[in-house]
Amino acid sequence: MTDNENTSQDNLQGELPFAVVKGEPMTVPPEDLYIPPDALEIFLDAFEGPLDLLLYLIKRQNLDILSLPVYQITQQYMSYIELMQEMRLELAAEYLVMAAMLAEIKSRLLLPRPVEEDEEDDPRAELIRRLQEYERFKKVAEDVDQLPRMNRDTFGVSVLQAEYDYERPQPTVDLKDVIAAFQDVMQRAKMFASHHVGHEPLSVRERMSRVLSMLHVEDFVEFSRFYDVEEGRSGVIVTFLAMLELIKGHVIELVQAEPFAPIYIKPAVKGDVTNELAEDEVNYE
Amino acid sequence: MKDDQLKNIVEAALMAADGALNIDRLLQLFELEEEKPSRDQIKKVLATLVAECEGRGVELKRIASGYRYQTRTEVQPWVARLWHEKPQRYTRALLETLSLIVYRQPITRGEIEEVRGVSVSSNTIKTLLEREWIKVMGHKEVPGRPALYGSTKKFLDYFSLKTLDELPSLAELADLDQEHPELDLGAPEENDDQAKLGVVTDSGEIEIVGPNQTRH
Amino acid sequence: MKDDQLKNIVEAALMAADGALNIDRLLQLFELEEEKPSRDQIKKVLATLVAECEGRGVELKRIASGYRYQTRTEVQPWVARLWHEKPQRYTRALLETLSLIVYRQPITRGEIEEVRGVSVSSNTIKTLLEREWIKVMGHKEVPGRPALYGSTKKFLDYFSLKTLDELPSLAELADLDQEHPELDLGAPEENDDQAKLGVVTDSGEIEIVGPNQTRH
Repeated sequence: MTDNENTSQDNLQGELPFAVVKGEPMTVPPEDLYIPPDALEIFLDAFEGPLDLLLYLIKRQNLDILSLPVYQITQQYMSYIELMQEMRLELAAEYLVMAAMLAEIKSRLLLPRPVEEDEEDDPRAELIRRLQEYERFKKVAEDVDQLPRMNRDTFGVSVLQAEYDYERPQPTVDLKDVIAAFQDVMQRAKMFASHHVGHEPLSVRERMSRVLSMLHVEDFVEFSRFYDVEEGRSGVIVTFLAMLELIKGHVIELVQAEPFAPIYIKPAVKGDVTNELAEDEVNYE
Repeated sequence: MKDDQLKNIVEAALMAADGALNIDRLLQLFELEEEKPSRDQIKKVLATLVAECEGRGVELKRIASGYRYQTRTEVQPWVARLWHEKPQRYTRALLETLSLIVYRQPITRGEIEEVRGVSVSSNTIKTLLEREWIKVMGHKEVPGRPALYGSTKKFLDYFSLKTLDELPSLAELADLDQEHPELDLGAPEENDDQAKLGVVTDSGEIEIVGPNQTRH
Repeated sequence: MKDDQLKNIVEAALMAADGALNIDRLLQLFELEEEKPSRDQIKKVLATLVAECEGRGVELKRIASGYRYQTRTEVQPWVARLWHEKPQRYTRALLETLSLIVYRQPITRGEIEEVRGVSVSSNTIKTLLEREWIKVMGHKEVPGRPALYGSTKKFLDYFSLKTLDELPSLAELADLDQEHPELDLGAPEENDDQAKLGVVTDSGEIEIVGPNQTRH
């Protein structure tokens, strides 16, 4: 890699914020080893791993990977590791392995070598190779991110058909497949043990939906209307349990104007949420 | 903004939109004051686009709710054959999402993602809503007021169920697993039919060829 | 069938279709023997339609699975305002993992971890599998039989690419031996990573060439 390429890459890196601290994009990484505790975690989050951190340390000194300055880099790297330990951050094993590798290289370079062993591999070579290899993919991943992407940079064209008298065939689904899918996802999530899903009868879930459906039609429904005495005791209990679940989940509310007045069920009060993203959208991002 | 650019934006928006767009909606695409066209400009552009469809397979039609591109009736017999073929199968992601909505209703998208460990695409939800197997039953009163999904009567009808109670419970599922090991679909990567290397041929089809040799 | 009519049918079908259509699929729209165009006729019509998009807001693009009308990237800022949902952003970990799978396929998770120096989370792989950008192409015959991952046609389609060849090129490895002869880097063929990328042969087929190497 030539020096020119090196400089232009550094410029590029300078323009992109590598972290956002309290809403402020940070384009320049902290210069010295002191990093405010709050920022450290974010700082480390900015790195994809020990190779990424090493690359950063090398680039910060405007050095070519090929002339890997093992002494300084090892020292810097160790300082970061120490700092992480001080902050009692959970150290990823990969960072420690890299520290050990750097220490080994350093010690081998320090030891005087007999002349006949001069032909032996430079201990830096393997590390340089890995750094180069990682850097290539780091770069190409950035390039791939820039490719025009469906639904981000370009959108599919969907022109309607002139007539609508056709019925579009829908895929058929076997109930067995739905059950199998559920079984599978639950097994994967290991929910059997931790969440006691098995103890929650399906009928309560269904009743929760039915209660909500009634509220969908009317916003304000009298408590007793949810109960059908003909269902017997167990049906009433199931409905009651469903209501309790919904109240617990802040989906519905009970309202009573005064003591002994009829109790009404209504959808829970809409809070002021205008400035917040929908929960599912946050997860989606 | 130049006329050409304005025309291209309006054309692309109308073609990409799911339904018709009216002039107000088109004006909303321009956020900066200085680039915002006048209604008359938009109307002029729409007239040009209508004229440009002359003699083509699609036309820009004005309907009650705005403007929309649609295929011309002349080409309909051929275009309709696009949908003659067999419907595709639903993805595993869709079936898992459906099953979670059925068994754990009412449930939010976030909760589904929590169990599945991956994000649920809007398309999956949309397909299920369109099929009317699920519906929005309400909203959870937490920040963002996410929609709560539940299953519908149509879902029960489709699978010939009278109530959800007829679905096997989790305990029964465990037994079912032992009795019918064929129901266990296993991890997706274990699927044998995927254990092949696909090769894209000239015609754009994927051909399955033998597994790639690897050197050790 | 007149050329104009054929062109209109193809245009309307491509615009009405949900995704891309290839030539075989387009040919299926013509049921009567006497009206069935030849492949060459279809190709000619497609070329005309591509040319007619010149300077417009949409383009007819050839991608891995066929031809697709899509909006031009130039109009993206305005067209994107049609939807409220923000496009999904992908993490660096996901993009780096995806790049390694695409450029070095077939590749195991262990091999990805070797290059990246950190473990690859199951979630990342799961997300990529679910998006159907990658798939399991086989298993490496080493202890544990780890899955070998490769990219799919859907991946190419999503990024509007026809073949893997159109991907941004991977930077060349600087030649350590030449610039630093004092670093004895061992066998030169270990540096030859270019052989990992799929290569398009004369016939237009993609072949994954070069066995997957592991370094120890």
